[in-house]
Amino acid sequence: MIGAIKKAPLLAPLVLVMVVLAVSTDTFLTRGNLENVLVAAAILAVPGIAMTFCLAMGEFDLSIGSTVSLAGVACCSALIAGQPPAFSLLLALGVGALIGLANGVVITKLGVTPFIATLATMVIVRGASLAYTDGHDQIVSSPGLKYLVAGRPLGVPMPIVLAVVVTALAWWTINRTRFGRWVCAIGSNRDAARMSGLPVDRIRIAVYVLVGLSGGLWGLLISSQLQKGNGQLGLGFELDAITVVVLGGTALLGGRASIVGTVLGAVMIETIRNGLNLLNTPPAYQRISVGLLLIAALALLALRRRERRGAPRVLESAA
Amino acid sequence: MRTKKIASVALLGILALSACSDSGEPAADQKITVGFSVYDMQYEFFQKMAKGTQDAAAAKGWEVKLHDEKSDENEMVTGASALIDQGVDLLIISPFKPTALGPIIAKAKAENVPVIVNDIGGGGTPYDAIVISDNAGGGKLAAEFMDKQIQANGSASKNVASITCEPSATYAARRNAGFKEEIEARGYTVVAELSGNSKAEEGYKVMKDILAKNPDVAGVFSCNDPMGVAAANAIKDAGKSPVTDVVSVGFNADPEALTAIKGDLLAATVAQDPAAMGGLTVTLGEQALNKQPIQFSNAAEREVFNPVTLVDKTNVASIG
Amino acid sequence: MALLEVDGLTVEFPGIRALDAVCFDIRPGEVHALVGENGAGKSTLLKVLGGVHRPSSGEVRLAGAAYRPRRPADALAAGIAVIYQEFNLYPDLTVAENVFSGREPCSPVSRGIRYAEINRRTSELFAVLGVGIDPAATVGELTVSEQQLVEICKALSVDGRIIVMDEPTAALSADEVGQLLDVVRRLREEGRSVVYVSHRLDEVFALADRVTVLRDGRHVRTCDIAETDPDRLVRDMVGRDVESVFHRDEVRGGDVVLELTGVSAGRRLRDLSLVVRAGEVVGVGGIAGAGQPELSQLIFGALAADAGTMTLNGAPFSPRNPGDAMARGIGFLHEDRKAAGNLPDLSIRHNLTISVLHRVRGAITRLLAPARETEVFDDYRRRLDVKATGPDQLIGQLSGGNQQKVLLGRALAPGGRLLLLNEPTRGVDIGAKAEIHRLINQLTADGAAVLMVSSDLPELLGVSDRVYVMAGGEIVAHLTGDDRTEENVVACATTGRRVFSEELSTR
Amino acid sequence: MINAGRIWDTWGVTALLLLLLLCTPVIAPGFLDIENLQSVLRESAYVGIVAVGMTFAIASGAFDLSVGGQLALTSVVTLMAFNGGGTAAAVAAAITTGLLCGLVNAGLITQLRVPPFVATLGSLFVFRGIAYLLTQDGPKTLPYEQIEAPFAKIGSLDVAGLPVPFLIMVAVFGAGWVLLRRTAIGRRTLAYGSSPSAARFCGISDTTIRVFVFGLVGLTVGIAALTYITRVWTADGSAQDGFELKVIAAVVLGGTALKGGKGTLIGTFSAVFLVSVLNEVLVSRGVESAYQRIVLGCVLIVALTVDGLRTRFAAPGSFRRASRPTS
Repeated sequence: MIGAIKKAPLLAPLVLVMVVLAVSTDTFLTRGNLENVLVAAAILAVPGIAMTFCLAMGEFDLSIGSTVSLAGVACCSALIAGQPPAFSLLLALGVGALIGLANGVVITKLGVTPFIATLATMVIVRGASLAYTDGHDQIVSSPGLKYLVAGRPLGVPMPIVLAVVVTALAWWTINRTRFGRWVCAIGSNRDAARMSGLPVDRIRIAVYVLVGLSGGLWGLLISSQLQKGNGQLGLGFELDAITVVVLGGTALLGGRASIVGTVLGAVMIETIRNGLNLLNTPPAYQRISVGLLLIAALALLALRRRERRGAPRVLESAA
Repeated sequence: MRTKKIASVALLGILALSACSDSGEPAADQKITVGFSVYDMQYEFFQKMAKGTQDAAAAKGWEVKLHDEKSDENEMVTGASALIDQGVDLLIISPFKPTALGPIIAKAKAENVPVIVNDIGGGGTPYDAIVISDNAGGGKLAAEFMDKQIQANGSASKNVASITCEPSATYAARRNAGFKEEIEARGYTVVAELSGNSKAEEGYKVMKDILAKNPDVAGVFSCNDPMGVAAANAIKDAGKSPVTDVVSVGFNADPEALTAIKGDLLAATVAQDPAAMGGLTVTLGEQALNKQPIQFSNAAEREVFNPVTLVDKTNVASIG
Repeated sequence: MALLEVDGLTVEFPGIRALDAVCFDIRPGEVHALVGENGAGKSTLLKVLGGVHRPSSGEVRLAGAAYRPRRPADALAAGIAVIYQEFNLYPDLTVAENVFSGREPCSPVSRGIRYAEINRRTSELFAVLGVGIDPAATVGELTVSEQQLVEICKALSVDGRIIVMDEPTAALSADEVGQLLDVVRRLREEGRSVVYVSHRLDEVFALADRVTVLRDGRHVRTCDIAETDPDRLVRDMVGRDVESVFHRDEVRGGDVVLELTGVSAGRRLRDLSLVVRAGEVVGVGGIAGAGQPELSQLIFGALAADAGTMTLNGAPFSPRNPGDAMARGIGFLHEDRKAAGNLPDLSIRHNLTISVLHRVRGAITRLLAPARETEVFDDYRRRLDVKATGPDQLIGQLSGGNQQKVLLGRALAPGGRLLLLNEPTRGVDIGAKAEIHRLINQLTADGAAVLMVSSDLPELLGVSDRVYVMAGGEIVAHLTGDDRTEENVVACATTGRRVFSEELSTR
Repeated sequence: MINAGRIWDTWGVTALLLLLLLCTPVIAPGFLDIENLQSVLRESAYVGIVAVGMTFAIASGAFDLSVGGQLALTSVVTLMAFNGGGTAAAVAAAITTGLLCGLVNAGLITQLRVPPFVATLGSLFVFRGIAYLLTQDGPKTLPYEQIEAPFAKIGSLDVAGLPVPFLIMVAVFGAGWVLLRRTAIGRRTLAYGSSPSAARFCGISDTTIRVFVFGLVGLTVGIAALTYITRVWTADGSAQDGFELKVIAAVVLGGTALKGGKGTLIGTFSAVFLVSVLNEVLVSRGVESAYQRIVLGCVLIVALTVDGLRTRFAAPGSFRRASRPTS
């Protein structure tokens, strides 16, 4: 029990926030509302988990928000063109993976710092999405696409099912498989990883592809909710995804990844957002509280780590 | 170290030199040039507005210089000022931030260039005229329609909600204010007034939260169509109808809203006519150029209204 | 029949020829020492063997067949395991994960790594080495010597026929060195070949079967260890005669510069009392982790004392940070040049003047004056005989010895009467080592006081006038005069014996 | 080889900028009009000013993600101060607010021991949030009646043909250059960015550097806010969304490495104008905004690729940190 709390330091504050909301509103604990929160958290957690891999490796990807847009546009355009839903979904994921591949290749083969490379792809992909749609909505009405958010296999909303599966897979991958350990190894000591013969470049590319894929999935989920795709979707999503991971503590670890932390981070952010909406609070407070939460959570974590070992290892730059 | 200094001086020199080699001849040709600075060409609404403006100007044989503000106030001031610098005879602007009109108007006044504002105004600046969709009036129309539709649905609830844009969007605030005033006058309570930051994604989430908080909510007004259609999608995903259960009204009459209305996915939207607005600005601009008096709808604010209409299932076929 | 033959190997980098037609061979089951000064090309040779660098010309044959590794993984696959001076470990991963990194056995179905298997195999390998390290422990929490053993274990796990060790004892204390030598002997008994690179000739003579000397990228000679002696080897390495015996001038005990009375810092330093006088070198010895660097850091203000008093030149002294200590004229040399000494992006001039920026400012503008900086730098460059192409060279471009001299210059520049030197000659070649010792002599002759932490026993005893020995954060011995023997230091550091000569013993 | 590398670090972007400028008469006639050049110099000023502070931050091995929030908040507060107390109050408010924001960041980093990345990500939300709170009733504006106030002139005035915001920016760059190259604290910042642990043993205090660097970022934001709001006359919580990326991109494009230890203000200066000139050229060619983005992104990648390839292939010989000297 104590071990669990130590591994997931967000748990206690999360429970606290939930208790406060349960007391201060009469609707927070209703089934519908909790489901809302969890579905929203699930949608945020999936890309957050992919981003966890990236941050565990000591890098991050700013292009995911644009990927959301382009993937959504790809899927919806394909549907409009009369392609079957299955193909359209795969196309969106393919677009995401391709963007990730481009990121990975530019970073590893051309030696551009991840920050700039993904910033550039962010701009380029957004541009591509806008150029392709020419600012028009790609409106669809597709039950197949809708199933991604509205489907309820075994009575559980589909995003939650997806998130649970992804979480389990990611946890297993990062903690128990070679690929996951290699990702952490690179984050822990890149030079050593090269020296001991790990295929560092391939792993890095794979991680960016993973983030791209998750961006594609995120775009599908958003397009599924809104039944459209356009060049404006996903603006600023990169910050959301990174925030979740940072909140989950992975950024402080460097070379370790906390999948559970990321998931809790997503739940935390969505709980606060939902709570403030239930309390009819202006959006300004929402930003402030997320910011304060980030700082507080990480300050606590840093403090605890400082007590345990010497200086905290810190992700100061993604160079 | 020294070479760096020299080179940076040289760089400045080049910039300064090239600045001096100015062509600076006055625009002496007869043809009238109109500068049109537009909010953001990524949006269909403004694409239509630009088209309307260009068509009207072309009909008069004028030349149009288009500038895209790209939703950035710095770009707006820079680009619009640049249009004045390029010697346009008339400036038409649909400002990204109406509060940032000040420096542009000041510059235009200094150069004697009349300014016609399109769509969003305010900021207390002495532009020659502004063409506005009646945002507050549109909000009132939405409230009227919502009241009627709720009664037609036979709903007993007097609770409605509104989804607003970010606080900086003055036009949206006016829509919301108009809606709120009218709907409250009709005996309803606005139980939730939350911001979706103009974004569809957030509109969807906010609507879900509203439904969880007030399951009995009978109607929702969204200050733009992306959020309106997103909210309607959220209502549908929650197993309710956006027409007969929670009356959803948007604003703008974007194509997605019209499509949604046709498919019973949205109850109504408020139509503005951006192309007509664009045309109107050109007419007003000509009057200003010729120093003719302008017929204001609201002379105190130098406003010329372009009417808005409510679009629901009954008249959707005739729009757009 | 040689297991590995290096023939006419040349490695060129832009502007430098790091290796020039070097020949070299390794027989099965031998320990082959590779010696040479810094810059002689030893590490380059190792990196060619390890598949990091590719030769410009020449050939390497492994068991008769051409060996051309294109990347580190090829070397491992061929059974050549190189343990570099900078460890290639992942501090956040477990010992077993580190050992099997890149070669983890995993389940074909779940793709999960077989942790039971790698932990077991790691334990078995450690058993071969005669040590007990928990395979599930996180590497970052191990001591340096344990990390060294993890590296060796990694080499064993690939079943390395040839294990190459680059300065494996650089960071180890005396008893850990002994342990490591035993491990190397055990590897030889198993029939493996070991290439052993070290600056410490005593280790070379204790261990090696044959020795190869490199100088300036060229092969000087290879011979059986029995055919040579330390003096001869030093001559081969340096190309000239070098005093291999430390020569210390006669000392006159001056005024007390630094005095510590009952100083403690948490659990790491307990109840320390010591005195350092002007004109003397006071050595601090002990096994690694006994608190010697911490002691110097405490005096330098980098570690807070929570009990006791310090005086400097008779005045109370309680530095809150290194800046305070520097303002009082204390110079400090860190034991880890790479991690806490060099400022890699700065030129050597800026590396040196960083400790005296207040002295290189213009009189009126209070801005840094490049001319004055160059003046200060040139002064130290002359005094320390730093070999560099110019003041704007990056510090990383110098050899280890010259880097150390720049850092010494940085420590001297505050111009104080007290120098805290941690491992002043670690990773420095023999020539530079002698120069640094000469410099210490000269400084003390001018009246400076030196507190020197060293894990190099000959240096500790040869250079110091008095020696304090630490164990478990306490001072357990104070050796002067004839009590300064290796035996005394080792015994006090490891067995709990306490020897207090002269004044401290009569306290 | 090595020298070529170092020269590229500092001068590569400047060379690109000059190349672009030389091409403008052909690819964008009219670009060299005096008004247009003035406009380019004027509009980039606020980005350039903050880029000076950011260059210090990145040279110290950290970056400040909160500058967008700081700019929004500072602008809002400055306008409130101006409307309440006139020019002097506005200038004082801008500088104080910016500085305070920076010190809050420094406090979070040094006192709560939150890494800069996280601290400034958090404070980005907080600063923007406060700016939103202050503008819940609508954006703060510079009233049109104040058109003749000296304050309102800052953004539009020219001196000797050069726009005042640009002159301020040049002054800030000059001061920044002196600070970085000719003062102890600047040198210490570079030392700290190069190796924090080594810097510590050179008597450089972690707290001092953080307070200096983040305070400086705040200060530059304060100055930038003055030129910014006197240009656009309005501010609210959403002002300059994504500003942080713009600024960091300019600094990195200029040749300052994200890992710290190096900083080139000349590169930063050129990079700021490279981006705005390119933007201007694309606009004048009538390139749609969607395609403008694509071109800008590609230029970013290409510019950084040259650097990336150089370090990559120069690795064995040049003694960069990646490959240590061999013994």
